[in-house]
Amino acid sequence: MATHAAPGLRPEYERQLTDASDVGEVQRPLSLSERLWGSTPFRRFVMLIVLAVVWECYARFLSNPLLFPTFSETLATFWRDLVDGPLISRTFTSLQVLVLGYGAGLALAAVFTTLAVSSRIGTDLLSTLTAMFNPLPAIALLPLALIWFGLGIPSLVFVIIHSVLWAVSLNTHSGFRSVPETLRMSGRNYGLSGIRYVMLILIPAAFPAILAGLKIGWAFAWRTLIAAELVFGVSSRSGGLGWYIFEARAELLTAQVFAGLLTVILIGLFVESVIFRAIEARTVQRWGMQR
Amino acid sequence: MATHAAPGLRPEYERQLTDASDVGEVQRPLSLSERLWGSTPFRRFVMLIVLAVVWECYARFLSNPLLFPTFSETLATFWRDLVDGPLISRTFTSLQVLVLGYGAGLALAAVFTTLAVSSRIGTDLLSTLTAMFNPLPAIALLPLALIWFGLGIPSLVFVIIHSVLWAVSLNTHSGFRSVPETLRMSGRNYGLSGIRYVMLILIPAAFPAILAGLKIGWAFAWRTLIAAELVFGVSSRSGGLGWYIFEARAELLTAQVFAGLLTVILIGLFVESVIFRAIEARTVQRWGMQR
Amino acid sequence: MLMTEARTHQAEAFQRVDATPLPVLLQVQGVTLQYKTPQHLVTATYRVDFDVHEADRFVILGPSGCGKSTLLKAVGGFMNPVEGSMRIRGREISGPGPDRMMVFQEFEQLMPWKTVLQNVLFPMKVSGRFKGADARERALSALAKVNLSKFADVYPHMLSGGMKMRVAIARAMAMEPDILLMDEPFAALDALTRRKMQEELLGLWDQLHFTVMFVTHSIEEAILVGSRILVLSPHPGRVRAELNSTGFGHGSVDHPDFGRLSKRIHDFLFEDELAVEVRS
Amino acid sequence: MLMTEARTHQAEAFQRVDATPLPVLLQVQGVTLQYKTPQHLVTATYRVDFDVHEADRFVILGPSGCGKSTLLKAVGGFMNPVEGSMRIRGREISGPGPDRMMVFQEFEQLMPWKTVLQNVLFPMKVSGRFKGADARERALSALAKVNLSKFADVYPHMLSGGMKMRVAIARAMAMEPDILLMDEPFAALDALTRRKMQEELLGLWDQLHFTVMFVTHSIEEAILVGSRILVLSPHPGRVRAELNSTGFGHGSVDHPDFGRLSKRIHDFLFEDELAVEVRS
Amino acid sequence: SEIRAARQYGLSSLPLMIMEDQKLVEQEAAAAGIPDLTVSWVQLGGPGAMNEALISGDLDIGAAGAPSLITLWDRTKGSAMEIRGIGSLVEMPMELLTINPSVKSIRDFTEDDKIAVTTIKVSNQAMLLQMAAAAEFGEDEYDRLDPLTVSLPHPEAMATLLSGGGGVITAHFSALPYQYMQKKQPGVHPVISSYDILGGPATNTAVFTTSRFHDESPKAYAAFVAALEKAIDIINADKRAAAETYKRMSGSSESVEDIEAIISDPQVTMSLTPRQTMKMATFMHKIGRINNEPAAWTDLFFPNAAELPGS
Ligand SMILES: Nc1ncnc2c1ncn2[C@@H]1O[C@H](COP(=O)(O)OP(=O)(O)OP(=O)(O)O)[C@@H](O)[C@H]1O
Ligand SMILES: Nc1ncnc2c1ncn2[C@@H]1O[C@H](COP(=O)(O)OP(=O)(O)OP(=O)(O)O)[C@@H](O)[C@H]1O
Ligand SMILES: [Mg+2]
Ligand SMILES: [Mg+2]
Repeated sequence: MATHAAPGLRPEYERQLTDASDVGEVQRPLSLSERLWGSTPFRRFVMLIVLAVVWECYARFLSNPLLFPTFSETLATFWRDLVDGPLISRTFTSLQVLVLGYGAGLALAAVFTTLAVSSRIGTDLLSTLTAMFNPLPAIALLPLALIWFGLGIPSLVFVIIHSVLWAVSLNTHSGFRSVPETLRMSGRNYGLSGIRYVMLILIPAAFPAILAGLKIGWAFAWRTLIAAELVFGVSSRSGGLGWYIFEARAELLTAQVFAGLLTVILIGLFVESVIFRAIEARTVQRWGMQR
Repeated sequence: MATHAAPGLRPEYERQLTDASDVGEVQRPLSLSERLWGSTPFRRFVMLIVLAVVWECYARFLSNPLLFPTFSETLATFWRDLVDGPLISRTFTSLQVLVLGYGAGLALAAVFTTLAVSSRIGTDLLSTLTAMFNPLPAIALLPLALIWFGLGIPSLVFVIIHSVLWAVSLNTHSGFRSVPETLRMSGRNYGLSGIRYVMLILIPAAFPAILAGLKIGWAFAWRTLIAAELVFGVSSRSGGLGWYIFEARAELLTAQVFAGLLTVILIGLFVESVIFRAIEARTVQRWGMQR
Repeated sequence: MLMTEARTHQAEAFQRVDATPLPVLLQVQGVTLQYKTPQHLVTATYRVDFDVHEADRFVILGPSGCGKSTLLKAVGGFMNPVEGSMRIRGREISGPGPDRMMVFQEFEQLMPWKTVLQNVLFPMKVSGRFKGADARERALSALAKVNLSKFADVYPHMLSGGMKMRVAIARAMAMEPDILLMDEPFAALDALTRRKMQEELLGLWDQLHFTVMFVTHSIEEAILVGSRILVLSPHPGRVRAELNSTGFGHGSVDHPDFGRLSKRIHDFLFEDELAVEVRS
Repeated sequence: MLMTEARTHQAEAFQRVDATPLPVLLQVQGVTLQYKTPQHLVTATYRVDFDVHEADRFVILGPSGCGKSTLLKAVGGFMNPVEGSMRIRGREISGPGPDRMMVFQEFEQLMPWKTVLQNVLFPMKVSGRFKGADARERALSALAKVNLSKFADVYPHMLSGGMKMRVAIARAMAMEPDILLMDEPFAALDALTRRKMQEELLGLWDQLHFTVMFVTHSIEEAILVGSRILVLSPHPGRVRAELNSTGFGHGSVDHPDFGRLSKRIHDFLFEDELAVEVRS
Repeated sequence: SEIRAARQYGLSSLPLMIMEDQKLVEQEAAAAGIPDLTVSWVQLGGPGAMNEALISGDLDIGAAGAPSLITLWDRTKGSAMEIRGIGSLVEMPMELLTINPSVKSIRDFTEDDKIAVTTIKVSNQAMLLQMAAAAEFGEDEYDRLDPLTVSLPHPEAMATLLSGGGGVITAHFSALPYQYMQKKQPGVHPVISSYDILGGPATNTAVFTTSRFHDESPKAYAAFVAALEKAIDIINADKRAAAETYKRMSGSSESVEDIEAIISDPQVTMSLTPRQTMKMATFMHKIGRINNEPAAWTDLFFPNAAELPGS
């Protein structure tokens, strides 16, 4: 056998414990810029400013206001239509339909995914239906929508459901299937099954995936709504943001078109940075399920 | 102290080990119906038959072929246009554009999410841009598409990217953020960082979420393509499935419209049950990350 | 104090070694458990049979990968044997239920979306076994026993490995199930905490005489905690021996009986290894 | 055979207790580690300092939740101290790297998308330390040492808890890092396997004299594996004592020195408890 | 009872807007003895859903371009839902405009030109271009210009043309009110107009319904026709007031003067009389877009229109 060295010996020692019962937060000082840069709202704000400046500059460079107005012009139009124009009431109309369709879509997605995790035939049904219907554009649903609901809001809700349902179901089901086996077993150990098992174990455990699905569903509900308002019609006095944009387009009021889109963008930012952000902070981040 | 009983004693025993080195699969016999029912393709097949029968019956009940043709009529039209009609070339045109847009969307999503996990400003950028642009309908991109690409395939690809990019990025990023801390630390322990860290650790670890995103992106790429072919893209020389459907619709050839939609459905089923299913079987299922 | 109580228990148990066995609670006969994956077929245990009587502290001992966890999962109702039968009180086990509370080997058995206290409360509430203030009180006292009262309101991701296991143990014990299934529950605990938990378990057993199936890989722990020890062979797990171990406590570690039993078990477990050593 | 080798090592080590210490590899000074969450602030360790010399087998011992894992993570470069400094070879630790291979306490440290063999190969390849056939050979031999050759081609989800830990150990050891950081690596292993792994580790150390930091909660294991033992206080972890333990092997468990050291450590750890017992 | 009627966006729906605004149908119905008749008006962005809604029976009355009516009639001929016209709504010219100075007639278009139409092949404009090509190059060559066409909605097409085409298009088959603005721009000149192609003023938009509605609710039908006539009279009597109504109801940003100028254009006529519809139908049959050839233009309309001096 080869010779080998043992680590050298050094004196042993013993210490009395210092009291550490009231250690507060130990802070290293941060510079102002570090502190500012550490704040998400600030970083977002800077980013939005940068985007607005880029828009303004690019639009000025193009100088084709009929196709691409400047940011300032858009903002002015937005403000005008917000204060004494139809923007608020139009947005409100759209939001109502949207929330209705979104809510119904989520409810249906819940039913579908519960079926899918409860039985093998349910799984097959969900994956088959999703594969079949998800790629179909809204116009494909037109005939059925007309037969079942006629023109108007119910049909709008129907196509919004179509755009929300599959995306949310897909993500939710994929999230369910990724729940770690040990956690599943814990849940079933307590005698949970069926709907309670889904509600109390699977949904919270798959919440990051569900949240991503909710975000995607929300965005696609908007997209669909704006396009579908034109196809499915609105009763002639009311009309949502889709009509607002369509009318402005028809009259070549490009700044107004962009004001409509800006509204969509602002709502998107609000929903993301207030609603979804708050949900995330209270759930997945607090639970340590997502960084 | 209260008195208490100890469990009663019973004789100890010791056994010689039986040889178990060549235990094969121990099978309980299954009845034929159990075996059939256990096969996913069979269950799917039954389900498709049922759906087709429901379609046929409902259409006959409605008996309004201009609005909702029967399944048999649709199938006949489908076959006719497949064998000596334009269906194959139309489908091929659409598929080309689709694959191009989907691929480009995925590539961009990869860039975005890599940025997003590499830096805090990247995270903000991704979440802000997604919140802003994801809800915008394709027509909102029309002006920019016209300016940048004119009409035709590049514009189509552009809107398909728009429908794929955000959905896939959202899901991928959410998946990345859900990767367990221990796994992350293992990866970084080997000195991985930046793009290698993303490729070698995050992407496989978040694969279930990414797959769900890919499925959603694929479906929405189809939807967008079919709707967008009318608005952008078609010069009368070429024209894909979207155009095939629209033309038939404008001419009130409803069976042909449904034949077009049937094509979309069949492609969707194929992609789901052959391509995505194979990917799942080789990845997340094999790895035990998803049941 | 609990420690003294545990010692008394051991002393009394010594006097009662001649007690007649209680009725059989769990009957496992010729059970083969297999995992099937598209590429592999793994036989975890092969034709295992044993009886667990009521109020047994039944320990399963065997080398890593021999199928201990699998066996426990099958008793828990999470796996069906491909051969043989498992009956609890005469009824075939058909699925999981709160009469058989499990402590799993993995740390991630806590619900990340519930605080430590909520985690302990959760099974009591959903199974309807305990409600309202009663449940809360039980949960708090269970947490106190595992020394985690301070952490009642934090989320599991903020706990260390050992603390997570302690929560899982508190949760299972608070339920007072017919049979408690514990898969290496104390493996992640330091010597002191581990000893306290062992005494806690025995103390609780003294009060309630519940049945417990306990997987461990420490021979000492097996003898201390168990009243009956099942020794399994290496993979695939087969029964090698079943031994009695009533009447040992922390005080009797130095007792010659303890040493003798320990040596016997040691030999069962290490026999292959010893053979190799002799040969080499 | 390895076992005999390990015993020889212990014998020789006894003769060399007077060797001069090797240079300091890792210097930890006044390190406070904290977790900040929006609701809570947890101080894991408070002003800890110690030195790890080259070729030390440095054991960290302390009650559950006292911050052992946190300390190891900080050395691994995954956490920054809020106070104090940690230097490796004089350089401040700034991030993780393959010079410090970690074995984590959690089972899920294996990459589920790689087979057992690929998992072992992975760090060798991505760090560029070993390549091609050489890497493969090393990986296979590491797997043989942890007795998992048969399982080289299965995916981690098909392994038992103990087997997962063994893969993680094989992976880390095969890398032959400057310093090996092991967080309760043997806790999930049965007595036999555990003993084999301990001997394996010591055998490897005999050949390579790498430095290892080892968290354990078994006093026996600490004395067997360690050359120097750091005893931490309960939460928040502070240094209680640092002791030598060179020269013990499995053969010396009955040695009076072993018993004496064991008793000393026991007293450090249990002092609060003892106080309580005396009072009650 | 209730009549469900749809209209599209734009000036061509002006008579229908007047009817809605002044509740003319309700008044006529009350006069005819059905006091509880109400009309619910739906606004649509395009003709697509209108066709299907009519066929599904969800809609009673629709309004779209003459070719749409002809197609609908052809497809539903003989069924309970057979669709025929009630009458014309407006006549207005549509002009093919270009910014390519070398194009004087459609013969001058080359491979490098791109002509924007709302939808290639199927839209009103696309068909007019085919008719023009048939006249210019011969019957069999009707689709000679098709390869040059691209689909682009009017607003974008106008914007693109006004900003120099951007390499996207060089010509646009336009419509009112876009062509008004476009023609004001220097460099934009007309090539041909729909009136040239069809040989005189022609129906641009027609109103139509199903024979089921016509047969089952004759009184409501009559009330609707009477109200339509009245609306047209109202417009023709006071164009300024009509323009004001339009501005108020559509929320349009154009000035009342501009609107009035358009509806006062001598080429723009509000009238129930269908014109040049037979020519279109014959052409559509010839190129195979419809299977049935109407024997006379009156086949396309209900009897009330047959009394008018149509064509
Ligand atoms: N992610 C976290 N967020 C907040 N607090 C944490 C987190 N991880 C650990 N802690 C807290 O830090 C302290 C030390 O945890 P650590 O994991 O280092 O303990 P440990 O000594 O390894 O214990 P064990 O032996 O049980 O594994 C504990 O009190 C724990 O509650
Ligand atoms: N999900 C699975 N799929 C396939 N094989 C599995 C699975 N889980 C466990 N096995 C195999 O079954 C055997 C027994 O595993 P089990 O987890 O029961 O071991 P164990 O006795 O609990 O070991 P440990 O003490 O290491 O936890 C092992 O050989 C393992 O490889
Ligand atoms: Mg196990
Ligand atoms: Mg730890």
